[in-house]
Amino acid sequence: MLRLNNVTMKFGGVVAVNEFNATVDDGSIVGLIGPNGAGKTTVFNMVTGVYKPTSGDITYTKGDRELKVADKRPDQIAKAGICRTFQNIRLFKELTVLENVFIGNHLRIKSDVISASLRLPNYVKEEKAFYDKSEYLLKKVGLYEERNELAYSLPYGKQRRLEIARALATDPELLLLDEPAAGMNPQETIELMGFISDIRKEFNLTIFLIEHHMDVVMGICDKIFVLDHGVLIAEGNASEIQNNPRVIEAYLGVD
Amino acid sequence: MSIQGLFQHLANGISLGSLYALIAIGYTMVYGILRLVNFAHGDIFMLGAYLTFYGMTYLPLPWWLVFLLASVTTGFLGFLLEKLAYKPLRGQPRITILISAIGASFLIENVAILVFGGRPKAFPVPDIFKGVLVVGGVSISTVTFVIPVVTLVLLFLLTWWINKTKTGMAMRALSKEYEAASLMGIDINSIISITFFVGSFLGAVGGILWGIKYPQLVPLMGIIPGIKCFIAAVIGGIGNIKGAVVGGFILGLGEILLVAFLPALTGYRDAFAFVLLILILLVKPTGLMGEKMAEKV
Amino acid sequence: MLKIENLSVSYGGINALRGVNLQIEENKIVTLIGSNGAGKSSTLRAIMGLVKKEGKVTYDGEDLSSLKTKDIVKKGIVLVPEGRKVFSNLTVEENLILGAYTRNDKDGIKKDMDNVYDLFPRLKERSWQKSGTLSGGEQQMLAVGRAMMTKPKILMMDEPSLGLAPILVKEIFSIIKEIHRLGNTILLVEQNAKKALEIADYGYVLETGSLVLEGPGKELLVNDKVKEAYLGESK
Amino acid sequence: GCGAKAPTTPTTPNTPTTAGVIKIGVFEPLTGASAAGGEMTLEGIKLANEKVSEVLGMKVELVVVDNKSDKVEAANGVSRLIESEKVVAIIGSYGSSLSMAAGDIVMRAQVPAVGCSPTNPLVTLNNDYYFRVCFIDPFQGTVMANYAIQELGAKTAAIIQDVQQDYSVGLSTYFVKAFKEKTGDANSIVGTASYNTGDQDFTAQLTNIKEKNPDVIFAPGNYGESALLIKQARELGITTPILGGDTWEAPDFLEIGGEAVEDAAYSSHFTAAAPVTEVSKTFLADFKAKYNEDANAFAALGYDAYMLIIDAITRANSTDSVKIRDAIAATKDFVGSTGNITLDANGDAVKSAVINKVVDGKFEYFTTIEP
Amino acid sequence: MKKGKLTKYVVMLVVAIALLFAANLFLDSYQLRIINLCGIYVILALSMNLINGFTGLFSLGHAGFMAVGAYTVGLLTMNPTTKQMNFYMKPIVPWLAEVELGFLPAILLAGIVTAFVALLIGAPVLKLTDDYLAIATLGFSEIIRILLTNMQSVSNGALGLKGIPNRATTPWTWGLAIFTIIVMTLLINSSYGKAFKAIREDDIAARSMGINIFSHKLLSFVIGAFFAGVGGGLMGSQLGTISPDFFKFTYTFNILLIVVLGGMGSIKGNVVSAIVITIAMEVLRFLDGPLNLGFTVLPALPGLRMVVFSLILMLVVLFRKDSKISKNIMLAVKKHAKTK
Ligand SMILES: Nc1ncnc2c1ncn2[C@@H]1O[C@H](COP(=O)(O)OP(=O)(O)OP(=O)(O)O)[C@@H](O)[C@H]1O
Ligand SMILES: Nc1ncnc2c1ncn2[C@@H]1O[C@H](COP(=O)(O)OP(=O)(O)OP(=O)(O)O)[C@@H](O)[C@H]1O
Ligand SMILES: CC(C)C[C@H](N)C(=O)O
Ligand SMILES: [Mg+2]
Ligand SMILES: [Mg+2]
Repeated sequence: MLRLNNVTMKFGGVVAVNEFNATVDDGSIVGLIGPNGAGKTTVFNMVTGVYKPTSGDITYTKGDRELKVADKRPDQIAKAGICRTFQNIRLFKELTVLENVFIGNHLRIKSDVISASLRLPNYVKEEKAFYDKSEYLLKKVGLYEERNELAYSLPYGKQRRLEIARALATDPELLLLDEPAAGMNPQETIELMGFISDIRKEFNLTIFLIEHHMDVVMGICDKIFVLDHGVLIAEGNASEIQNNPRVIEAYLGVD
Repeated sequence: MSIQGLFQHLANGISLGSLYALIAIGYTMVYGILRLVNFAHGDIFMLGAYLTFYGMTYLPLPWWLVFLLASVTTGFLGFLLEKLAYKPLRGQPRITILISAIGASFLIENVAILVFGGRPKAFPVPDIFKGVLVVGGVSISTVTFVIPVVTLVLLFLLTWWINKTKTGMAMRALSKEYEAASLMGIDINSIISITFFVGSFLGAVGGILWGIKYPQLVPLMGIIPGIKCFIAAVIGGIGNIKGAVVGGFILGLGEILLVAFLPALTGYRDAFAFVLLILILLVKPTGLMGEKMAEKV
Repeated sequence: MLKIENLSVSYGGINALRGVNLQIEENKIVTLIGSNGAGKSSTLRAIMGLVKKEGKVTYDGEDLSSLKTKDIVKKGIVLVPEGRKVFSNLTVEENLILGAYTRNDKDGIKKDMDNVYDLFPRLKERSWQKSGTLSGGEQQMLAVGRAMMTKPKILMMDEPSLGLAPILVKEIFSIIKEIHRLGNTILLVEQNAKKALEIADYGYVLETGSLVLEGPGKELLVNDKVKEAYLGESK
Repeated sequence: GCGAKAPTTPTTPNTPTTAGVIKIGVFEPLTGASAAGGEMTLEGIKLANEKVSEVLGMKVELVVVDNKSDKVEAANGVSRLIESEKVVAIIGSYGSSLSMAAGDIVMRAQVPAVGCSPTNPLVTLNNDYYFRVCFIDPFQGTVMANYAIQELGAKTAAIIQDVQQDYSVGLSTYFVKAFKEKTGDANSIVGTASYNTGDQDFTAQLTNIKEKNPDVIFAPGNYGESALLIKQARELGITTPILGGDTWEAPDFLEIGGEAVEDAAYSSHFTAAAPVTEVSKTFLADFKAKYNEDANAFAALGYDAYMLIIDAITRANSTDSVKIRDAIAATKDFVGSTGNITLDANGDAVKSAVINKVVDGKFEYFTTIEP
Repeated sequence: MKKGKLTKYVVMLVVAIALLFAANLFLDSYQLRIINLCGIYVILALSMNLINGFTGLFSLGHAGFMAVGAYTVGLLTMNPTTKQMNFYMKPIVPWLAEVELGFLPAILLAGIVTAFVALLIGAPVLKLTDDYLAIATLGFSEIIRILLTNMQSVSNGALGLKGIPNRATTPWTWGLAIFTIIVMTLLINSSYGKAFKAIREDDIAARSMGINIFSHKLLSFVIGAFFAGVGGGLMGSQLGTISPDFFKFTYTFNILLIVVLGGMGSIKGNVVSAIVITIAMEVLRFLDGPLNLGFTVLPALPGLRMVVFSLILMLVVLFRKDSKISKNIMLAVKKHAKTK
């Protein structure tokens, strides 16, 4: 379970996130929405260690394991099972699609650099497992055909799927998706929703998701948080949020 | 150390520091704005000094006209340098451009050795810069007064130009987004040309003042000032003109005071520049005045 | 009137566009739709002279094919690029000033700047902020605002609603209509095909580098093929 | 020392490859900080080569490489002369550091080298293949210490040395030794400052020295740096006499130093104002005819080095580099333009020194000092 | 690695060794020197390529690493008498005075000492990025050089070391070069190598994928330094004479040049480019002497070689936009083969 407790993030004079409280329960899909500049991506950045919160604390508990996120580096957080995708796609552009996913496995490596360089048997075995898993994930997201292409040459939509595959390779328990449907047309968006539900089941994931496509958010989220100017203005399930006047005013607009 | 000695050291330090500052400004112009390590800047500086030498020797003109002419010509050479060595590589990885810059620097140096000869030349110092003023036992040469003044004037002019004019904004915009700049109708080529012209013009001004202070010209004379002033620019924060000036002063004063107070460490004088640089970067990874460009994730 | 004849673009060996013909009538909203990788962005970039192309682009009979980007801008054609491309180390205000780079009418610039700030109050609030640290949506607003500062005759937008909140998506479409009402021509690329076709006078559908369908916006909206492939309204 | 026999099992001493041509290598600084010295030396060598262009009936070909005033280039250049040009003997180089950088290489390859003006004792020490036609620094340092004490009445001195030049460091050491001995005062050296080749700003060191108020400053070093140093000293109001060594004899020293170097005094090997042998006179005349100016010490030494090698080849009557080496080592009373040259056990010439002084922007002969 | 590829590599290895054997037998000492230099530059280029090309660290400290390697080999292989002769200004520290090691241990120690220095430098400096990292590493390289200039009783100061025994024969230089090629290839294709590349491509994403950027950067830096030290050691032994000014930062640029022309991140390219550039530098030497143009003989113009070299260099960089020498040469060879 991920818990944000009174989390605040300031950039100079700008209070991007203000005393934010939220919990993401294991196994659920939780949405985070709000107007542009509300602080959603900043929340993700704090949960993954890219930014240190100005105040407040973030804890991740799984069983009897507890992780104080604010004290950890991004790589340690990823190792603990929290992984993400980026709003502005950040693939390893000049590497192949397969390499991108393979790298997602690296954090689980057990062999040291010397046995890897000398290709000792324990490493060879490990590497094979990494490749098998990567190829499986690529088939899963429908990019197996493109596995030897360079990441930058993929069109936008496929790049987003590759980011998800790469994140899945890290064996996450909690997956953060920042606007996964951006740049997709409505048809592709529908397919994406199916895909997200799918991987959640298969990999037993908890999902925390930012999206501006309301069909997605309302369609799959168990719970939704709404931020405006860094402040939590509403919290609840899809229908509660859709009918909340403050949310309509600040975010959804009237038709 | 006597009080006089101390003041003499301070005067020496300010004198050297302001010269570093002046050259660092020219460096930061091109380097900070276009994010291009113009390794040939030191050589441009050298060309400025040599052109002045030849002008003074062969042209029947007053010194200030020769200075101006030489600086403009050097500015033009900088403009050509960009056209020949950097423009064809625009959009290539920065390290490739760096290699081209190093190649250009090599080429200029070696052509200079061929054309100017490997032997040092004496810089013809106009009489008006020759005097020495003695104040309370502290000797200060005339250039020592001139350099800081020139430095400060340039500092204000350039700061205004870069921050307040449209050309200046375009220069700063360019460094990352060539494409978007052209989408605003900005003529990238001419903006870059202007930047190089002005940067090289400043390089020449530095070269001339350096020549007046240290009147020995050799084709490789630009290397050390080049690297020192690059350091000064980095200490101050890349791309920040005020920072370059501050960095220059810190470096110059620091070097002199190191020798003054710890003469046993004279041999480490050049290392001092780097040690200072590294210490400053470890505390402030983007230099004293450089702002951290937090990357939005 | 902007006329594109037989436009082709290739990257390395890949043909991204093969002989596309478009016609953008004066004071009309024209939209270009298609799935990921169909070549929409490539079309716009080719018109602006940002990629190597074959084919002919004419504007009011004048050949633009061999002009440089900056000169095309001076003719009054402007693009809001995909991926925003704001000048990240400049402030919001400086970005807007550079939008007006080719203009010299001080008063007009001032007026348009106020105009942009009215449309996007968030930008006004953050006029001092380095644009690189803006949120995704804020950058998108800036990109649109910056293009408006150019005072274009033809405004081309590559997915201007990308990453905007629903309320702003509605807003952006009314802004487009507003710009259009003021006498400008608009070429719009959108994933949000439904909204785009609703406001468009005319639409083109692009598939793997070729035009497969065209017609008035309203007609395309009810076209079965379009509905199925782009509007997510499979029967 | 050179008296020792050359190794009996030579690897492959060089012998000429092209019939009818014998190659002599020259490595001198033609660019960089010592370029002036290299050029002056080369002028003398070329003149000599024109005068005597054949030996043992073969044409003598000079192969010149530029060592760029850089030790590593010096080592590279000499390797190339030996390995790819197959020269039988080598002349060079101006600058002790440059010569020493090549020392090991000539010894290993068993090709003799004759230095024209490198004065540091270590150039020839323990090297059977290195010789020189000039005096060495212990002598030069003593000469200048004597001059400081006797002519200038100095009781205290300060040293400013270039720590990157064996020459500067060595000569300073010998000066200090002699100065202390002669004044009988172990504390007579009141200050020592250092700098690096290529430095341009010496104000901090000079300000420190000024505080010590010495009677004389000894500052041997490259002519460029030295001229700047003297200039800055005068600007700082230091009026103390400043002395140096043989490197200062270069027109560049006068040009760069301008009025500031007036009265600067240094020791040298030879001056046109005081010819010492018959050869001096013909050399001076020939030089004037060819270059239309008076020869200086380095040209004269270059001339002598070449002639000495030719003489050795004739005596050896062989083009085998080891034999030539033995002949050079045996040189006795060879009459050169700079004096009579007899090589001692180390391969050094024992000769007189002259002291020159800058007067009215020119070098002027002051006196000659016998060893 | 696939079977077919493996056989291909083994065949290449055998051919290379055979060629080197032939070279050792038939070439004269000067030509062999160049062959050895090529091998040394291969090592140096690959070591820099690991740091700059694969890991994307803008590091300009190579000359410093080489200096450490060269001095280590020099001080460990010279015999006590030679050392005593060298250190005439100030005697050598006692713990170095008497050691005299064989070549292999000396070379290995050169690598290890250099790697250790890199560890010390890297720990603070690798927190910097980009140009700031570049200038800081360049700074450390200069500091190393200045330390060597001033620590007289260890390094003999500016006077340098003379008479380092030349043990860097072809089997050594090329043996180590081939070893470096093999290790680099394996490393780069391993999971660690891919993590290095990920850091180069996007460090923020790499971090978020659980890669400890700092320790991986340090790893790459230290491994690169190890090989730079080995290369420097070979270089010192080959030169016989070293002094601090040989290791000026301009030297780093020579290697960087090989790396960029060979293609950042291309092992094959770097090997080819190291060989081509080393040979080109030597071949162009004729330009410094008098030029016989057939109809007239131009007097010697010292410096012309460097002019021509820098001109060629510029032209290559400018006109081969993705100037991968190896790629172009291989293309040319293929074309040639086809026309035949
Ligand atoms: N590094 C930073 N420096 C300064 N301000 C920042 C920084 N990062 C974010 N901000 C500001 O914090 C606020 C929140 O940004 P954030 O990216 O979290 O918004 P968001 O909710 O993700 O918006 P969007 O939907 O547009 O992506 C914005 O106003 C932004 O300008
Ligand atoms: N720089 C490039 N190098 C190689 N291929 C490219 C490049 N840019 C685009 N492509 C390819 O060209 C084709 C058309 O791309 P384009 O960006 O025009 O599509 P689009 O319709 O705008 O797609 P999207 O909706 O994802 O923005 C795609 O297959 C894409 O992969
Ligand atoms: C060549 C000389 C003038 C310099 C000095 N005698 C030296 O040995 O370095
Ligand atoms: Mg966001
Ligand atoms: Mg697109």
